[in-house]
Amino acid sequence: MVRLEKRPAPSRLFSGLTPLMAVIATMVAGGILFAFLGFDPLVAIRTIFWDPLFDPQFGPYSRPQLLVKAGPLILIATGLALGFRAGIWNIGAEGQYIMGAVVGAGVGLAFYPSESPLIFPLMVVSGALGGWAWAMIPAILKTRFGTNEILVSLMLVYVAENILASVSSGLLRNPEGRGFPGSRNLARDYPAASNPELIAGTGMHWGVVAAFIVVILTYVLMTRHRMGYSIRLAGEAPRAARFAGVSPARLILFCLGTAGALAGLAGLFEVTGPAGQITIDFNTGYGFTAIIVAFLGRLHPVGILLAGLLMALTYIGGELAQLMLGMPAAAIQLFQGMLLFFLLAMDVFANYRIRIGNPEVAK
Amino acid sequence: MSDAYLAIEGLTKAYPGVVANDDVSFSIEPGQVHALLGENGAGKSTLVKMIYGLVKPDAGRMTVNGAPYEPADPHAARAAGVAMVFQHFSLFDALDVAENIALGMDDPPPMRELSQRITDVSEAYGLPLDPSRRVGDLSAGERQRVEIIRCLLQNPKLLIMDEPTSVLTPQEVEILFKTLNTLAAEGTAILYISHKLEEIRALCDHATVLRLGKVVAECNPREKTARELAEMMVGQTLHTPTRDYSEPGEVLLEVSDLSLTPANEFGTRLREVSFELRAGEVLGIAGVAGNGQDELLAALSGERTTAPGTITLKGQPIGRLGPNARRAAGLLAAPEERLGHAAAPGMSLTENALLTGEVREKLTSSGFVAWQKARSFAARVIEAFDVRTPGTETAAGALSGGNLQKFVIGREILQRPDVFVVNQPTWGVDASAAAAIRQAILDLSASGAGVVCISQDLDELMEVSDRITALTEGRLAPPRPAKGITIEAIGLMMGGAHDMDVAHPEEVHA
Amino acid sequence: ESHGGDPVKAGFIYVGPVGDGGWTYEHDQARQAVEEEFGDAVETVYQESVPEGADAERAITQMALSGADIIFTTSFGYMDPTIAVAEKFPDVKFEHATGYKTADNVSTYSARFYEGRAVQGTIAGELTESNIIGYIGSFPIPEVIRGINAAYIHAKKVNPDVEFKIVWAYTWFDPAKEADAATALIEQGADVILQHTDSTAPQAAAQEAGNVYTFGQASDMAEYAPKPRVSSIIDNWAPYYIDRVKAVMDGTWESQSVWQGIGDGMVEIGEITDAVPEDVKADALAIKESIASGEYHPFTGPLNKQDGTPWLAEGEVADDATLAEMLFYVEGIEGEIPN
Amino acid sequence: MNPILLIASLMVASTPILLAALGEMVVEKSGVLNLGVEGMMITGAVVGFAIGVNTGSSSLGFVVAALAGAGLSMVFAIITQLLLSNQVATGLGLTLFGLGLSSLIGKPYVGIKAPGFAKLDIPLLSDIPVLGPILFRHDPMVYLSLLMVALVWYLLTYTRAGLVLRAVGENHAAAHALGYKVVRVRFMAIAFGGAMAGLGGAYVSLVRVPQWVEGMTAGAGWIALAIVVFASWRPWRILLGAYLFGGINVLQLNLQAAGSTIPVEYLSMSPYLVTILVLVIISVRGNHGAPGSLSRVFHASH
Ligand SMILES: Nc1ncnc2c1ncn2[C@@H]1O[C@H](COP(=O)(O)OP(=O)(O)OP(=O)(O)O)[C@@H](O)[C@H]1O
Ligand SMILES: Nc1ncnc2c1ncn2[C@@H]1O[C@H](COP(=O)(O)OP(=O)(O)OP(=O)(O)O)[C@@H](O)[C@H]1O
Ligand SMILES: [Mg+2]
Ligand SMILES: [Mg+2]
Repeated sequence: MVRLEKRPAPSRLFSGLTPLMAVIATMVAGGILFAFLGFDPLVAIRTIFWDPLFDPQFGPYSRPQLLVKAGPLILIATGLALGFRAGIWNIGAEGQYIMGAVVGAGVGLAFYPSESPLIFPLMVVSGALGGWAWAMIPAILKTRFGTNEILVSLMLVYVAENILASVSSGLLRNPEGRGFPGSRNLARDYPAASNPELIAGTGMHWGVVAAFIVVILTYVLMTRHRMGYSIRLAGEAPRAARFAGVSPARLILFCLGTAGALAGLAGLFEVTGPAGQITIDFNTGYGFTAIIVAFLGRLHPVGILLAGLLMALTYIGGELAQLMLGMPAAAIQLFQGMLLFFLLAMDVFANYRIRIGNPEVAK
Repeated sequence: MSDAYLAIEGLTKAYPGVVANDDVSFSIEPGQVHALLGENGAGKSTLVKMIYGLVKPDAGRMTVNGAPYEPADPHAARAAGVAMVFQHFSLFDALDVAENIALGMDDPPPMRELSQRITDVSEAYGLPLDPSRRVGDLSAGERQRVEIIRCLLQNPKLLIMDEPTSVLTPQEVEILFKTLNTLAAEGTAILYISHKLEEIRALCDHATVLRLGKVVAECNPREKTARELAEMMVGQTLHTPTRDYSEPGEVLLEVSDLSLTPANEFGTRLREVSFELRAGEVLGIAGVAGNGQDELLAALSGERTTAPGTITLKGQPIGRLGPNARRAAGLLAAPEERLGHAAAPGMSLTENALLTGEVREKLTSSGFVAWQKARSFAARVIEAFDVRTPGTETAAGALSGGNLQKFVIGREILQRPDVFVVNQPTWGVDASAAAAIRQAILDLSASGAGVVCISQDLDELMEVSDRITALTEGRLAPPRPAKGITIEAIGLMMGGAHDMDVAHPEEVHA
Repeated sequence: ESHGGDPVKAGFIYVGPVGDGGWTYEHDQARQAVEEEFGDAVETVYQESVPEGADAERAITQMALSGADIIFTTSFGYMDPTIAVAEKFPDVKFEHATGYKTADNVSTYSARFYEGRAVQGTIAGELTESNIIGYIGSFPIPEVIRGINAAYIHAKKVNPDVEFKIVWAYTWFDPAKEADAATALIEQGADVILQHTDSTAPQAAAQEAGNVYTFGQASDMAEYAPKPRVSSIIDNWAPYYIDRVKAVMDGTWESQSVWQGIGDGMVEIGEITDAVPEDVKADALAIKESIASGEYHPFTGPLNKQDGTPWLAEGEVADDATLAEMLFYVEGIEGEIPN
Repeated sequence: MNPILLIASLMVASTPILLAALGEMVVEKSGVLNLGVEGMMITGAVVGFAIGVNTGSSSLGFVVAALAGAGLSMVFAIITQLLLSNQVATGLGLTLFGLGLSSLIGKPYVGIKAPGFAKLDIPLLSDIPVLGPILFRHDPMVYLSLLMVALVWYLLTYTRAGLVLRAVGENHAAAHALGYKVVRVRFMAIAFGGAMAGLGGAYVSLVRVPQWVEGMTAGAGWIALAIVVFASWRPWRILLGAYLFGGINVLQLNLQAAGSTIPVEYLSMSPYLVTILVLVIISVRGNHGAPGSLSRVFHASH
């Protein structure tokens, strides 16, 4: 019989080792899946995990793209993790991301074709505010009426999607876009509003920079600042937090607000950079993927950084596998699901010892 | 030994890093009331969990009526006639009394019939219960009754009780003992765990003493003094608190007409509570849990705020202030529930030191935590209050109850409060730790602070208090000098309104 | 330049999964037709479910890096990314569907679906007995509005009493919602339903309701023939794709901007089933022929805008620029375009 | 606007989320949060459709879809209950996994028509004016979903199995101390939730649409999760929530079709806004009732 025995403290060795074990297990299981679908498993695995980083043809382009793809995920996930740590369940980051992009882009477009260097900073602030305001709706409903934030934040995603569709074929539509839905291209056609690559070939745009800064700031917040302490305390023992003088309402407002602002920032950086414009389908599920990233990173800023990069690797590697091997997108999705399962399942080794065999039972 | 109901031979159970039970042997005869004694962490709960089929022994054997007994799970234990009242309640707040009881039975009758039986049995044993009430709405004493009735309905041959009396009034204890004696007389064996040695002496006819998982003594507790029993458990001589009565000084804390609606539907309303507390004085507040103690502590600690004038500290109205502002002003508190209220179980002792020490110990500067200072504050608490733990980075939840309680009390006392409010300072704590905590309270008051000590343990109150009062259904009786007061008198104060009837529902919901 | 022994590599970027049974499915059918046509002389690659926006530029770039000679980007939202990548890969040819930005190595192509709508409108106007025609719109964009107008004009022509009821689903693809939309229209009295969303859910709803007619959209939806599906508009990209790949092989590829309709075979009218009376079928085929031959334009005056202001004078034909940006209803359609 | 037809069509429109939400409610009542509803639904949709097409029997399709949903949920159960992983992340992973799996399975079934699924036209009853069309002219799954609401309600409220389930979800440590097999109960609840999600998905592919298209559940699983919260974990409120949500969706489309003057953007947001609004009203009256052990890891030390 196999039994689990809780370790007094999580094993450091296994905390480091389990992600590695999970990746290897996923390679084996994924290899079997790919072989079953008629692909050479070794080639498939190499294409997903190796080529984006080291292939001479793709590597130089894909490596910086990892940052581009991971940036918004990390930005959103760090914000979400604050709330999750405190037991506040914002699962509507997708909506906050949309609203950040819409508000930020809207403010920028209102000044078109200004060349003022203040435009972009102004848009950044409005993007953060847009996401923040959208997150304040569940926050205020929760503090005022005790309404469950899970439902409200989720429903607001759909509302935000409707607003996005509406503004991209209405209010923010490019007047020179021949009636097609979608705003002006901020990245190409509106220099003052664009979020450019900062160092050519690195993939570094302001969003990536912001992600790294936010990781560092939240790390400091969580480990050094009393607000981070309050957050952890509230998640760990809500009554103790009140006893320590932490106001639950203020915490809800802070966590939801910060998460919303960061998601809004992510949306703004995307719309001014990689995506370039507001369109009906501008949002691509970053807000939901970020929840996975947050938990994969064990709600820890540094963990989230690594998890975000790993997720980005599987996305880009998956794209290459589609492109080079003709693998269906669905197989990649399945593979990502498997990777997640293994990462989560292997965690058990960090927190528990596996004991095999029954100890002598009294006879 | 052949007439033993349950015989245990060589039971051993190891947890990582600790042998909880080491070659434990003893037996219990039908009709015997058998005490299991030991310090916090001595292995009492582990032992009874093995008997109840919840924990598998690593080695050793058990027999029931001479036949091998290896319960695979509690169902098997119940089938063999074993019933258990848990140290930490095993109740479901969202379910009603009848449902909770049905869950503890393997073959419950239909609900309607069960409700009838609950009413019958509970009345027969003098422990009235309304089967249709939600357990979350019940007082601690009533919750205890649910656990006991659950056992009684199964006509057990062996009844295990792990610290059952810590939440009962003296009257309730009396009734419980009567019940247990009746059961014993009917031939039920009873295995009884408690830290209250006087109770053990009154109730039990046999005792097994555990120390660090080993049986160190067996005796008839009636033939020993409480002190002797305690020394057997600890393995060394015990120090009793000393005190010198001094004249109380000026008024530090004044509470006038404090009323408070409970924060949740399960709470008790405070009704016009008034008292004053002087420097150098310990005011003892007796009463059964669930009579407003939590609310009173919350109102004093600042977790709940009230009109400014209802609470005055050294002449300053502080009713509006939150916990940290009150700490800054000199009022500190230690709530009853250690895990999750006074301390966060998953966090280290350093982090728990920060929990209340932030303001007075200046553990933060401009919002940032000075972890080094927090760590050394935690270390000072550990040192000064003899908290047994590997170090400041140990999680609070990994400490035994007694040690954590010493940490919690020490954390407040080392901050040199002007007024200290403590709720159930020694709840479930073993004798030596309890003695240390009481001594600390006395020392604090001797140094000129005022202490409000809320406790259900009347012996404790008599030991530490200068004046005593009682809290009943949210009302506070006028305090009386502690010198010369009798347990009966306090019992009357708290029982004034409190008979053994079920509290009227509309009052609970009020 | 010619491609000697090396096969030409043609890449396709799809917005949906190839199994969507509609838009992307038809593009992938055309890709397969290219493979069939050229055999070993061509290699095709594709990437499906590429979101418009941030991911598109990367997908197109990676495809170019992988050595594609020609890349078809098959959704409007890929316009700016296509242009951006094209700047970086001047030797690769790009074909962007439904957009309007071209470059030396970027062509655009689009289909005049409204021609098909004119045929549908004719059939619908004659078939309806309640004189209520339901229309499921996706998003209020020129493409969809053009279709509504074309259908309305021709329905009205054969049946002056006809009335359009329009439901905006705000999705290209949500079968359950499309089913609800169809049901709602039927409940409002519609007995013919036109759709500009891609799933067959409306067909099923119509079948269930009984005497309701529908038309296939994007694909033929022949499984619902002969009734409720009485005809369809099919996106047939194969001839164009074959043509353009051939041009790359021959070294004759040049940037262009085409908008092709029934006449070029890009828009096909699916079989008109026997559920349609012979005379109606004849009328429909006649209008189809006259559009195909270029003799008739579905937007020919006199036509007024919804508010009554004149748009096209007698005999005047709408110009492509106006059509491309059409964001107004023609006279007679009720309701407002959202926004 | 004909209210009779409206009610009749909202019943059909709401059935998938009703089934899935009811299953998820049972899962959550046992103290487990499975966010993989969408993944299980879509898997049920494709498997039900494939079986339906291959055997010509929609009923068999439903049965196998339920099994498939339950089977997939076992992956979640093993990882969260035996390997003690985080439930939120695992559930999201399950959705990803289910979406991928379903489109792989579904490749050969694109563009094929579903076998029919006969409606019960209960003679006499279905002819009753007003009530007849509303109540007695649906397919069997609509009735089954209603029956399941009643059944779940009855089981949870009046039976021992339901009591144990609630106890496990309320306080798993206490349930364990009393000898209940927390993990086993949760496995069964998760399997039930999976089966119901599978049924809900199959209803979309076999009845609502009916066809297989990738991603066809289009977020219904998320709505089902929201309905559970909305319903404060009570069976009849699940029915209310699902019918309210489905009803407003149907109503707004009808209003559009009827040429209402309310701007379309507002109409299409209305199902979400009304759901929030109703929840706010409910929560002002103070009714929550999330199971006490919801989404907490249970590990019994022996
Ligand atoms: N599940 C467990 N895992 C690991 N260690 C345990 C576990 N349960 C108990 N222990 C350890 O076993 C020892 C005995 O614990 P036990 O609960 O039996 O003590 P106790 O005598 O009941 O104490 P108390 O008076 O505080 O109730 C302690 O050192 C405790 O830390
Ligand atoms: N699962 C566990 N793992 C590790 N230690 C445990 C576990 N369960 C209990 N313990 C430890 O066992 C000891 C005794 O625990 P128990 O639950 O009997 O009560 P306690 O915390 O000592 O409370 P009290 O002092 O009120 O009796 C404590 O040290 C506790 O930390
Ligand atoms: Mg114990
Ligand atoms: Mg204990």
